[in-house]
Amino acid sequence: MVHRISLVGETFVFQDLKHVLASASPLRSGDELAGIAARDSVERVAAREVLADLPLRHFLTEAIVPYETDEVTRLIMDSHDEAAFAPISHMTVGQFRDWLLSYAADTSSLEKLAPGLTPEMVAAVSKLMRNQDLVSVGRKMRVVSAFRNTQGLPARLGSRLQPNHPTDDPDGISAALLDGLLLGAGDAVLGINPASDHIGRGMDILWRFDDIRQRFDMPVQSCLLTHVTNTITMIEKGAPVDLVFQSIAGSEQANAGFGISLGILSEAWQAARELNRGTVGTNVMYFETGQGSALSSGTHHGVDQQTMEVRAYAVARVYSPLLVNTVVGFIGPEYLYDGKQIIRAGLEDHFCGKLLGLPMGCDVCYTNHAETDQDDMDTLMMLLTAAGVNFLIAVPGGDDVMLSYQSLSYHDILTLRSVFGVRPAPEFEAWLEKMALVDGMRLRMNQPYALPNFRASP
Amino acid sequence: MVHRISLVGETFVFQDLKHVLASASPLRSGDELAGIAARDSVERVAAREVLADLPLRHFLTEAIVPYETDEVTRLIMDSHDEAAFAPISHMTVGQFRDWLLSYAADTSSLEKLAPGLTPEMVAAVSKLMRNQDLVSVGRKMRVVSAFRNTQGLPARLGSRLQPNHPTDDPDGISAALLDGLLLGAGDAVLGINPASDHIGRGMDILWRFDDIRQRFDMPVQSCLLTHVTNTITMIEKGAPVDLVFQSIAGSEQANAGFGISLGILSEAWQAARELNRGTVGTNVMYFETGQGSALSSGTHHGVDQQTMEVRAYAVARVYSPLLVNTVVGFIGPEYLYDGKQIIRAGLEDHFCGKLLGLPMGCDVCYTNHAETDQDDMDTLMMLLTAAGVNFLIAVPGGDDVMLSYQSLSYHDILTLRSVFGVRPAPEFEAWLEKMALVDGMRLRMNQPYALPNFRASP
Amino acid sequence: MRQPTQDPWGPLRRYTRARIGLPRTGDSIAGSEIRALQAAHACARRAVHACLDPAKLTIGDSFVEVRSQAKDRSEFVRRPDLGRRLDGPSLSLLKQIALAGPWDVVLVAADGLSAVAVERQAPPLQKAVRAALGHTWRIAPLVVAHNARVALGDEIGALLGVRCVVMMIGERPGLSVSDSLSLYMTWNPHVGRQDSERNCISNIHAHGLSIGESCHKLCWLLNSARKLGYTGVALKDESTDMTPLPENNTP
Amino acid sequence: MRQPTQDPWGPLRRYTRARIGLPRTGDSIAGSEIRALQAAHACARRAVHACLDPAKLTIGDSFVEVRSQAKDRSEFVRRPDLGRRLDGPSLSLLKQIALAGPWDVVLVAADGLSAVAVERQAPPLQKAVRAALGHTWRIAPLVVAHNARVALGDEIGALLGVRCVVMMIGERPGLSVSDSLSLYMTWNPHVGRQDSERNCISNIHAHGLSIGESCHKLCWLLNSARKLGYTGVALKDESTDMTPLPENNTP
Ligand code: B12
Ligand code: B12
Repeated sequence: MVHRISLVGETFVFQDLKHVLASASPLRSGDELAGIAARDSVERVAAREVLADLPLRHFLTEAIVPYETDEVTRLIMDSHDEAAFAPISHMTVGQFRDWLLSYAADTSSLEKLAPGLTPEMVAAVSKLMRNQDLVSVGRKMRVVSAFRNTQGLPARLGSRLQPNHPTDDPDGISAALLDGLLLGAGDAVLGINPASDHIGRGMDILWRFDDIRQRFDMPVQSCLLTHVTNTITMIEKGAPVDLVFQSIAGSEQANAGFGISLGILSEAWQAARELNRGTVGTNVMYFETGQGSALSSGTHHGVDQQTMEVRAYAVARVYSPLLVNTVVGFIGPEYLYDGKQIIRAGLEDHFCGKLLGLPMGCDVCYTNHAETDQDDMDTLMMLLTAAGVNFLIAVPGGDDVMLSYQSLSYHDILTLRSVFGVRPAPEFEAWLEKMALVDGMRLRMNQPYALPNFRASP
Repeated sequence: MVHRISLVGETFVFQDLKHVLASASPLRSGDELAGIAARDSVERVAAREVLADLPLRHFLTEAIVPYETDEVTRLIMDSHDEAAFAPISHMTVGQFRDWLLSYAADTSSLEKLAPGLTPEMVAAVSKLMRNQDLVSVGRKMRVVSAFRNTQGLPARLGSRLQPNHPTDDPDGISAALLDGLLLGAGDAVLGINPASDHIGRGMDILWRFDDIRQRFDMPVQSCLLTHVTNTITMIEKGAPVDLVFQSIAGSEQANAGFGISLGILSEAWQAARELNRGTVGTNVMYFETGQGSALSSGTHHGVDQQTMEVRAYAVARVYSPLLVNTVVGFIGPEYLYDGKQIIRAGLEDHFCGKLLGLPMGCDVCYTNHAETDQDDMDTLMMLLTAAGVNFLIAVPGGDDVMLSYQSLSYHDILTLRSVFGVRPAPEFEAWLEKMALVDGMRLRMNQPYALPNFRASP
Repeated sequence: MRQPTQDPWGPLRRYTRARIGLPRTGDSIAGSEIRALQAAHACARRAVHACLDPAKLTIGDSFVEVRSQAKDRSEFVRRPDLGRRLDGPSLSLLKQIALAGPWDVVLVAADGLSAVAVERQAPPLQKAVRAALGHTWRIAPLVVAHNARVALGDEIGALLGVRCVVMMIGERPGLSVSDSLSLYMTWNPHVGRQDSERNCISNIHAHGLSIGESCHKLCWLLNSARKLGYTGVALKDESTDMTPLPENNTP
Repeated sequence: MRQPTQDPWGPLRRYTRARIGLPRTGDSIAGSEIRALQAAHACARRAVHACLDPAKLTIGDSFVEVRSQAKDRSEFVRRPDLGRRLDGPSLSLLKQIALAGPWDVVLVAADGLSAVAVERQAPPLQKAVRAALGHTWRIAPLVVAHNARVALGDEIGALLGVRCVVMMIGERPGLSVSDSLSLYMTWNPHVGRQDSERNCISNIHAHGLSIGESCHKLCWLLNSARKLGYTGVALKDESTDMTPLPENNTP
């Protein structure tokens, strides 16, 4: 469907829905790279006007990636819940934006809405929202998930502890793990990216994590962020797998580029659930996403990167994940050029994920080829916390010595707790108290021996 | 004193204190314009290392603007309070940064410190701080001031209502004033910038404001932001002046460029205090500042713009002001190029002003020649609120139709209240309740007739 | 989109173009107004970068064209220092022109941050000023200045040897008005004058100060300045609305 | 500045270069460590923009030099699409070179995001690989590629007609290591291969995987790939630490 509009004396023509969506997106380098960004800011506003007048129902009729050849589109269309959609089915995208900001849209009405929304509707409405809108609607939404502790409760902020090491040395990993625990981080997940792809090495790490967890009776879950097919193999070999990790994207082809399909994810989901290792909940999946990954593999179908990102969330929600996070600044300046673009994308991703019913977290991070710095990360982490993000990722001193990029430091989580009055998951908070690592809301200057014999192998 | 340091195999030489300060500043266009910005980021870090090792006491011996020829320097040096300085007199700038972030630095110890600090010490330490540091120390500080209501109390956020009009039309001004009041703004000040410099026209506005205030029994103060010498004339002519406004800068010559001196400010201060119009307090001065104003008039003495800005705060604190705000994005991209620079400067200014004991607010704003937009303003207003800013400026719909720039909208104050749980000054909050404009924490959809006969002239 | 009959703010909107009584949702401005603001922003940004076209001044060719040292709009925006000094050819040109003097005052049509403001307001204004002052003040030929800041007038005025320079300069474009002009007058202009030594008349545009009123104010201030021998903070605007001009004390 | 004797983290620091046990103040990292991070950031940014100098590869002149379509470092960073395709001259050159084949495998020294990684790790690595595989694999001359992304290898490999391409490519520089190399191997390379069809060995540097270990892993994967006829997610790394290589089934 072609859209035509006049604005400030100029006429703009948009060929179809994906053209409107792309042109309505805030400027970002990935869309420029793809050649689909608005030509200037007047055209951008024109596209937003078109979008604002578009009925939400239209998104159920025009697929932006062909239904016939894309299993993600089929998933989106086929699983759409008309009943949940009913309360907003008469609205345009513009009206939907206004409704989201109204007092009528509260935690419970937003929660009920999720199954009635398609990712494209959600991406569309986010393009009509300012940063403050993304924050103020963000904080109205709540998505709770649980495994050995409960994530996403009000006034809580989880943290992933990421103790990576360039050779996957178990002692090196343990040292970074200890550092994080003594700094009060890790309730969302003890999650390690293995440098190697080696099955045996990966299993060694899983055993080490499981041993430590049991030895200190920690209400946490661990995860090895290897390829999902590796994890399936490890489960078969009897490894202690709490969570299954996988990077996902928003089209069938993009997922194929990652070596996955909905079928493989289902298989892994089932395998992990059967292990039945959770204590307070059964959410066993952990997904990462990030704007630009589909474009990078040329599998974006001419769709803007933010809309493709939200389509990845539609994949995630099938599997009731414990954790989903965007790796916002990780993929690089090719897709999000500078601090401004990273900050905006971080807020969008959190908002869109939550609106679709996901327990959204974020890796507030940047690479050294991007035009940004730690100040911008400070900004983003604070905004996300104000927006009620479920969890954030943290590494020793903010420097990941294996993945070679900068994320938050464990310390930053402490700062967020005191500035925003947020606390870790209740089970983990109780553990920190039990181990005498905290003193009220303040963390003690914990020394390595505060958790005795931490490194001793099983 | 020449400073020499090696970093990553390079040697860096800094001629004197102001050279160190300028090189240690985060990148901004004004310092580039002045030719004093660090040549690259390695040199910038080198300067920070030098600064970190510099004893705070050094700032009492090396003046960056000559004592002999600059009354601001004399003010700074002569009014320095050794007793208040004592607790930190042994520290270097780097140690001072660490102390500020320590648990030992709390609201009361920080308050006592203010008279012992010079603006240069404060500017210096801010250069060693990340955005998150500026926020987390910012929110530990409290500066309370009062006139007809109390500004700066914990978990409160004031707002200046700015109802400007291109011809100073009293009815046009009143309409914008009404809009703001019905949206719950205005406790910090009803402050108008007159388009004209005309004494008689200005007095008409003051009478109009005073009439409205009394008619609705509002616990607020008004202010005409004209030149201080005009205000003195108006006081002499019997106008109802609540607050005296003036733009100030950080050197004697820069102030001369504004047509003022410490003497003129003292005269105005005394004249306003003698009117004795405050009910709950006696703070009668309102100052605006902004990075770049000294450089713009070539009166910066080779000092970086942020340090010059903090020197302006030293001027302000002499007069126990009710309100001080930086107009951060107002002066333009010549001095703060884009959103990133504006955001950083806004956080610095708030932090530095508070640390010197000022009731700091901010005009979160930008001009149309700057590389920024409303999203960046959303970001800054949220960060400043997290940092505990005293008040923010707001205009109808964020668009100042006389000064031709964008500030916050009255609505943004509402958003900040609900996102951060902050409230207006207690006296004003009670008035909003009395007038039935609010419904709990929520504002009603107030119509113009909610304040009957608002426009009727006396 | 807003239906005026149902709009309780209707009567008040007549008094101001400020964005009052905006439709609201929850704590926020309705989306339609947010987009209107974004569209206005996009246009204002274009206005900043527009170049001054002397042909549009409709003043024939009776003007002198000068340029600051800022070579284009984007350098102009970042380098106010360059916008305050004339480039070489302009210096020579003005020295030449000065030989045709002496004059008391020069009017400069300077783009500043809005070329369109100058294009729209400067021609009628200069016509009105010439009519009002022509018999008592010797007025130099109009100078058209590109990439000019206020202080560029100091150098222009000094080179022409006038007693006062009046910069008619484009203000930063806003969302609701992008053609607003200011007048800055400086007595005894020379490089290094401070802003405190000038007077300013601002917001001259269709919805602001009219050409008539600004001309009236300008003449009042110029005549007062001539009497006092200075402009700046010490010269207070106490003109009455469109009253006859104060008596003329020219030497 | 930190005194190691008093540092309870001392013993643990031996195991990792991660920034563990940082001095703390309140909730925050001590300023000295913040500045150390800022200095490292400044250096890492320089590393991204460094250009690959084949002379530093110390491999004599027995190599073929190609370029992607990205014309310099800054275009390279913003345009991954260009970094994945050869420029015109390189295409012709490789077609020429191909005539000297056939080969089984080609090693490509590609700058990626860190030229210095390639300069340091690629020469010893290619030497080790040639020694380990030279008698069973026909190895093409080394290709040195400028402004190259991983997928540039697909086009190189296809043009040379090899069965497998091994990109030795500089990883994004980090704060603690700016010379880390990755190997990406792709069986039956041609333009359009997906990342799921490659295998990767990463973090090759002085504090990461050693040259010996990476050579061992690479040979294991190459030999397995030859056996299976593919690389990618279906090829699992089950090599044992430095065990003898799996038996060689070359045709
Ligand atoms: C950036 C990155 C990503 C990005 C890639 C986005 C992009 N398009 O640029 C994202 C987040 C999508 C990603 C995803 C994955 N990655 Co990755 N990634 C990296 C990282 C940090 C940098 C790569 C780099 O600098 N390349 C150099 C530049 C110059 O080349 P490039 O052409 O721009 O980069 C291409 C490759 O890097 C490729 N790529 C990225 N990851 C992987 C992983 C594998 C196995 C392969 C074959 C290719 C590949 O994507 C890029 C575009 O084609 C490296 C770690 C490191 N320090 O190097 C890990 C790394 C390569 N990734 C890794 C893994 C495991 C994955 C996943 C398989 C995780 C998962 N379970 O899903 C997925 C799937 C990747 C795939 N396509 O098959 C591992 C590989 C381990 C191994 N020895 O096999 C590494 C080493 C990190 C780690 N230890 O966890 N990754
Ligand atoms: C930016 C600005 C400022 C900035 C100037 C910073 C800078 N260096 O660029 C700051 C915040 C410092 C400032 C201060 C003041 N300003 Co002012 N300012 C403006 C504004 C918004 C834009 C000016 C502009 O675009 N100029 C055009 C560009 C192209 O020229 P420029 O060479 O870059 O600008 C120079 C002049 O604008 C000059 N300037 C700025 N303000 C004033 C005020 C006066 C009276 C004079 C003579 C010159 C002057 O400063 C600039 C550098 O030299 C105008 C409103 C408007 N919409 O125009 C008000 C405006 C000109 N300012 C005004 C006033 C009153 C002041 C103050 C006197 C307030 C006070 N009580 O202290 C001070 C002092 C100014 C002085 N130096 O004498 C009034 C003037 C009213 C009148 N009719 O006289 C205006 C119209 C706004 C208002 N209605 O309140 N201002």
